[in-house]
Amino acid sequence: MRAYILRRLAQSVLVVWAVTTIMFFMFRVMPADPTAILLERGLTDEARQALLERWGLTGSLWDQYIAYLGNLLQGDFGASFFYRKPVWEVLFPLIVNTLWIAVPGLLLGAAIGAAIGTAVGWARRGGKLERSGIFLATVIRGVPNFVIGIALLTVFSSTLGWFPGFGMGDPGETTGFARYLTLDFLHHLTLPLVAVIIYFLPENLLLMRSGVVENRTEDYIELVRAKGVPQRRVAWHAARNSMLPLITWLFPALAETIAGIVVIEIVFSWPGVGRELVLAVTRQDYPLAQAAFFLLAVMIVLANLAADLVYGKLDPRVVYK
Amino acid sequence: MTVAPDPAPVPGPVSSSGATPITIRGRSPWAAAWDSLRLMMRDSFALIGVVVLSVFVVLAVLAPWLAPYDPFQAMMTEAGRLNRLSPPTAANPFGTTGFGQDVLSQFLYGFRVALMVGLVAAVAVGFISTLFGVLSGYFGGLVDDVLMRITDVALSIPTLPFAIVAVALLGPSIENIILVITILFWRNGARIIRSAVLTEKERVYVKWARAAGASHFHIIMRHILPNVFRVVFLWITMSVAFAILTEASLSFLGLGDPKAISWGQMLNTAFSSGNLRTAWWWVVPPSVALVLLVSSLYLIGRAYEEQTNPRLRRR
Amino acid sequence: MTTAVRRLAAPLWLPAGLFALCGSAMAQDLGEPVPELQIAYYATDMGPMYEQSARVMSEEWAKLGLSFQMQPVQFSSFISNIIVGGGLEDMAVFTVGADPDRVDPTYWLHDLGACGARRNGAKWCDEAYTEIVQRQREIVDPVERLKVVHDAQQYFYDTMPWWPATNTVYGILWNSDKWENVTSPAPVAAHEGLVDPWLSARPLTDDRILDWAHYEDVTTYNPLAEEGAVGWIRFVYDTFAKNNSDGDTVPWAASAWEFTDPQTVKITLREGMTFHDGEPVSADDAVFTINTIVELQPPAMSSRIGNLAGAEKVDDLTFNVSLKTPDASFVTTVLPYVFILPEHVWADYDGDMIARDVVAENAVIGSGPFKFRSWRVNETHQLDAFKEHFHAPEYDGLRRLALGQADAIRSAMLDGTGDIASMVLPVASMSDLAMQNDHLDFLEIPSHGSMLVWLNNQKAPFTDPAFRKALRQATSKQRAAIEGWLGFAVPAGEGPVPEQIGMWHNKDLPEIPFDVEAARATLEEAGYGWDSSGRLHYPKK
Amino acid sequence: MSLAELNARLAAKPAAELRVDGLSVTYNTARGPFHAVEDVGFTVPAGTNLGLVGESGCGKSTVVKALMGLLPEGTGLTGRALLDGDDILGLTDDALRDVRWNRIALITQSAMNSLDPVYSIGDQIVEAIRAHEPVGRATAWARAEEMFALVGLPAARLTEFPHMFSGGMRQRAVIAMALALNAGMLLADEPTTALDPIMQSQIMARIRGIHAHMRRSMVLVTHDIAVVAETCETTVVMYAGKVVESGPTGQVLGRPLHPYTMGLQNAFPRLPVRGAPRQPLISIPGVVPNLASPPPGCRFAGRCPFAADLCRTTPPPVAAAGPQQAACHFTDRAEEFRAAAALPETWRKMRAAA
Repeated sequence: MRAYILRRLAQSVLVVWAVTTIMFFMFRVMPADPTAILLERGLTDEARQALLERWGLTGSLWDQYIAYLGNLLQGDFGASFFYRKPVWEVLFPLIVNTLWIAVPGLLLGAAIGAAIGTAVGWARRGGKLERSGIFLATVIRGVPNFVIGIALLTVFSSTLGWFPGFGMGDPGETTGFARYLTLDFLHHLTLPLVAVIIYFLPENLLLMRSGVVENRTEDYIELVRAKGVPQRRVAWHAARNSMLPLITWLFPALAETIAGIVVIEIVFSWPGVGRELVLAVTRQDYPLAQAAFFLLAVMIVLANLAADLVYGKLDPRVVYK
Repeated sequence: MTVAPDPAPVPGPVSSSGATPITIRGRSPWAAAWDSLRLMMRDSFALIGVVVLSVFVVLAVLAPWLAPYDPFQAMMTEAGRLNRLSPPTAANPFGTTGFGQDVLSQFLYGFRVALMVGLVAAVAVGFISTLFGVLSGYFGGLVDDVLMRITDVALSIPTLPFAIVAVALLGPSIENIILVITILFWRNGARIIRSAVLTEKERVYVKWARAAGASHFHIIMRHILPNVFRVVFLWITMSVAFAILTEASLSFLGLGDPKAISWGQMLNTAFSSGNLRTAWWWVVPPSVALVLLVSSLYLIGRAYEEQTNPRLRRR
Repeated sequence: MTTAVRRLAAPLWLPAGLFALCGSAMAQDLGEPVPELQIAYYATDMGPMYEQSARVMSEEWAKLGLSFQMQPVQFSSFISNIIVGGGLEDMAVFTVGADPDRVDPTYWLHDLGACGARRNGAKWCDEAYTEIVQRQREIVDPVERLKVVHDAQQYFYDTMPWWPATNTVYGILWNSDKWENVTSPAPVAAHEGLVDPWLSARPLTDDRILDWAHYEDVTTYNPLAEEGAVGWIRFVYDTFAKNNSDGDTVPWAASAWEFTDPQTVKITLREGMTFHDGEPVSADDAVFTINTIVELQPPAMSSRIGNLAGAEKVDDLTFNVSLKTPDASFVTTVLPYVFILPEHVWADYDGDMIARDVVAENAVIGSGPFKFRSWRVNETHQLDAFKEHFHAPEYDGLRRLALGQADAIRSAMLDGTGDIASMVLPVASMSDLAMQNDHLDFLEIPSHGSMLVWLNNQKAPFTDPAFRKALRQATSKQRAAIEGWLGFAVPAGEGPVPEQIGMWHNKDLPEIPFDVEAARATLEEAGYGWDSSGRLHYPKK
Repeated sequence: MSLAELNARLAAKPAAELRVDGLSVTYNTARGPFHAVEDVGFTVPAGTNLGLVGESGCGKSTVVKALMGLLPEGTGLTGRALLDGDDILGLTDDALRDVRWNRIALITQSAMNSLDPVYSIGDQIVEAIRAHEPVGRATAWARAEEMFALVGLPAARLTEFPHMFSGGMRQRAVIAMALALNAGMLLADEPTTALDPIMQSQIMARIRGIHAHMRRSMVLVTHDIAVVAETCETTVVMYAGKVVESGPTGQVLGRPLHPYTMGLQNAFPRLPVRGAPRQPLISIPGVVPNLASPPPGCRFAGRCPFAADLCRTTPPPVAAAGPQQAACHFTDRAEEFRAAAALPETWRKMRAAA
């Protein structure tokens, strides 16, 4: 078990290194110029050179890369070109903000999706519930996340006025963790969270439904039925066994689902990592964009690792070696 | 992580549709493709998808003739002012944008972009995924190792952020968007197709064919490919949907091709000009079209999914 | 609209065939056809106006028998490749912003037009003109300088290497139920950051904090690291002067200045100013700041401080600034830009001053009308009113909401979270909002921001003055303003210097009306002609 | 409720009597109705064992599923199954809850896959007990331990998961589960099929031992007539969805009336009788007819070496000879058939004809 985790950690480090390297070279090889805005305002050549030096963009690509990796190993992501301060200081609060919608959104989306998926999978084959469940889930799955956001904003913010239309809280000064405990924060959290849930839900639902349909004809389900336990309990056995593929799917799919969160952050003006990444890219703020990307990749890798471990908890047949 | 070997006997190969008996000669990939297509169409949801998709293709082809105006042309009022944000009228059945352009015309041209992105991405992703999936699944060895290492890394790359970075750096254009989509999605496809090939190549008839001295090419074309077609089709359908969604998302974020009008871009223009919540006639058509298109692809994909998984099929 | 044009692929010069019928020249008398021309413009990351404008203007130019290839370029590439990098292929349509220091004519005449000037992307080089525009900068006598500036415009007008098409109209949207007097231009001119809520705003309710709905975050509170002359940071750090809407530079932290010789300016500070920590502002602080800047040469500040040689204290409130070369634009570009750092906070700092994280170190100390209070990254900034300031606001504080996108800004203005918004929303949208909502008022603010039409002056056909003139005549500034800018731009005046910067603009340049017929006549006179398909050909050699 | 109380309560349950009458099951498939079981009837007197034998696909398991209410939705079901007088066919799920496991328990066919892989075996037994008896987990667990002891498994292994058990152990665990509520009627659906022969006889011995000890009624479904001979008082032989012969085991297996039963006997090795010639193993040639379109006459006619034209056109009546009954037109010639059936040539001829 221990050896297994260590080996998987080592693998994860390799993967993160590879992703970091790809990102580094992408940013360096591409033509965009981070000094462009200053150039338009009349930056002189010497000053530009000084600036590039300050930003660590002079010297051979290889030297830059080595320096970058060295700094990274010491936990130094460099300084943001735009904010002129360490990237970590900029990103840390934003990560927390992103996790606030990502984690509950993912968990609730998976849980609700799994619950409905079980019901749909357990329903009569070809029956109304099954068919409408599948149809609706497939259609909702096809709704782009920004359309979900737009629809929620239009209905619940502009028209009904139940929820605020943007941001994470009314401008105020509660700082630190305390602000996350206010009603105002919850009020702002609702719509983006619902959007994330709706985004995750259908895929989980369909997956769970497939699993339940596959499992419901298994012999052990028959035996459970024969035991005379309540129907819900029988369905639970099918669901419990279908969770395994769900978990294996759910975590790797994070790579795709982080994407959904980026767009939702933008639509709802949620100050998170994804939104900052998009802004940083448009400003040619390499260090910030690279670090944001790095963090997203690390999140995915860790989630994969977590998935393996959770899988072991859920499926007694799994042995780590 | 490994699953402890189950002492239960390994279940025999799941018989395929049963319609075509498998002989040592195998069957033509085209016939297999056709079979799979027919089987998919038997699913009523998939049929809805196919119908919607066909309508969309027709609209895309006819867009230049159907569109009443040039999509970029500014509508003027009689007083010589720009006819901005006009709700639907006889002259502009879908109203006008915040820039006085005809929404209907833009909407119609949007079909072309969406379907072009989908089509090119499908061909590119489908071809590359199948190529690598089959090669790595069938031959194994170095190709397989390299592919698996690449996908390990690639699966940890957050897709949209990567697309945002890549398109922003390469410059926003349809070509670059398709390139990035291809880079992003071939890996999943290759992995899925590879595992299907791995199952296929263990089949008895493949072993017979090999024992009978059939060439690798023959075996791949006549035995492997026809039997993984459902997986390939499933993956192609899904990647068309992903491609369209990715293009829409990128365009919505302002990274769309400025030379072409896509639905994502229409929404972005409405969004960035602050008209999102008022100009419903500008927002609803592209949103609905996107939802219809992607959903119908998913409906088709679902039918293939049921096909590829015999345990999901109704008995 | 014919089907042919509706199809995007159809070349834009087809309609010109109609004109060709009346053209007299026969194909055999003609030279080579004029090749397809590329028009580069700001891609939609800068808004859709450029694409729209480029499109409508090229529709008119196409009537001369030309065809165009539209080439959207992202902002950063546009700057580094075309404006600075000399990579202009044929033509470009883009905007230069209404920066406060662009109130000085040097930018328009010299920076965008002189031989070898860094931002002369149109690659026009005229020795005589360059000599004039360099000289005007060194004339410290305003009257004499004005004359030379006007002459230079005449010279430019006659040669027509490029021209402005429109001047941008900005706007400001505010909550008139809660605030009044927010748009009063005095004492700060529109040019001093069109985005700045005015200091003289008065609250009408108990909410005494002015919330500014903004797009993005502030970059830093360290002025040495910041380029933004229009930035938020100038609320915290006073500058010596401000530019007003007439193009005049008026006193702010400095009560007076004079050129004691062409290379020395004597500056007197306002009496009784203090920093936010209570220390008095003295000439020592100003001298320390200027000498520090000269010594460090902060890269972000390079465009404005290059000509500074140093400063010397005269008495507690007076000091001399010496310049490397005589520089009349010092008053308009440097005085409203350079700030005063508190010597007692900065003198002992051993680290890299430019990289100093002043927020983390609690060192955001200036003498401006607001003092720093808090910063949530990419979310909110809060400043408190500094009541001891000579122009302290009548309200208690200022908040900047970084909302990131137009829809959120709009909804912040509607639900009352935001009190004021400006360039962050398209002007047309602001105007719409004010019309639809009683609690919102809107005011247009004309600016000297200009959309320019650039030509590659080193490449045919743009090397030919007649061709440039014809293009100029066929330039529909009106359509660009209405269709490209939705009416929130005005057709630009003649000559390179915008009329919005007041006296520096030469009003005597005769207007060239939009007239495609006249443009075709100009071309024909110069020997150009059209073939049967209506395509323009060079004169026969 | 304490364990002692629970045990006492369960021990008080009497053995049940089962009377099945006219049971027919029709699966609705994409290719039309499939008559898996037609007009099956038999009686299990309380405290006795009944053997249900036949080739695979003859409908034995369908009968079990019908009795447990495990047929897929939409399956056509007619007839009656009176468990101590109550009809248990076609009950709703809720009504079935009370019957299942409480009064009629199941030992499944493939114990290999019939345990949920993600729960410990103890939990699965406890689940069954607690679904019917108002006892705490601890009591239920203690009962499960007793059941484990009964089938010869160490109680400590209750906490283990199915994949950690061997096939024989799993089968025993399933038996333990079936006994957990001391239901009056046990349905054992091919309990030994997936096991090796040594394990098979061990398990069967165990079942017999338990039967002797607990005196439950049991329907033992198997294709192994040797097992039936050893275990069951009554035997019912099914072929292609129908009962072809039934009666006391000794009579049915000793003097079969139906050619199919005779063939079945040939297909199983018998213990050699000292001195007598070794009986050859003879299999019945041909396959079971497709029940989607069954032949009009006797369903065995196609494979019967004695079939006449009558057999191919008219379904045979049920002829009774005392307690023994057979569905054959020619039960009167049974003696003659039995002699012929013992000869391999009789069947070989059939094969050649086929």
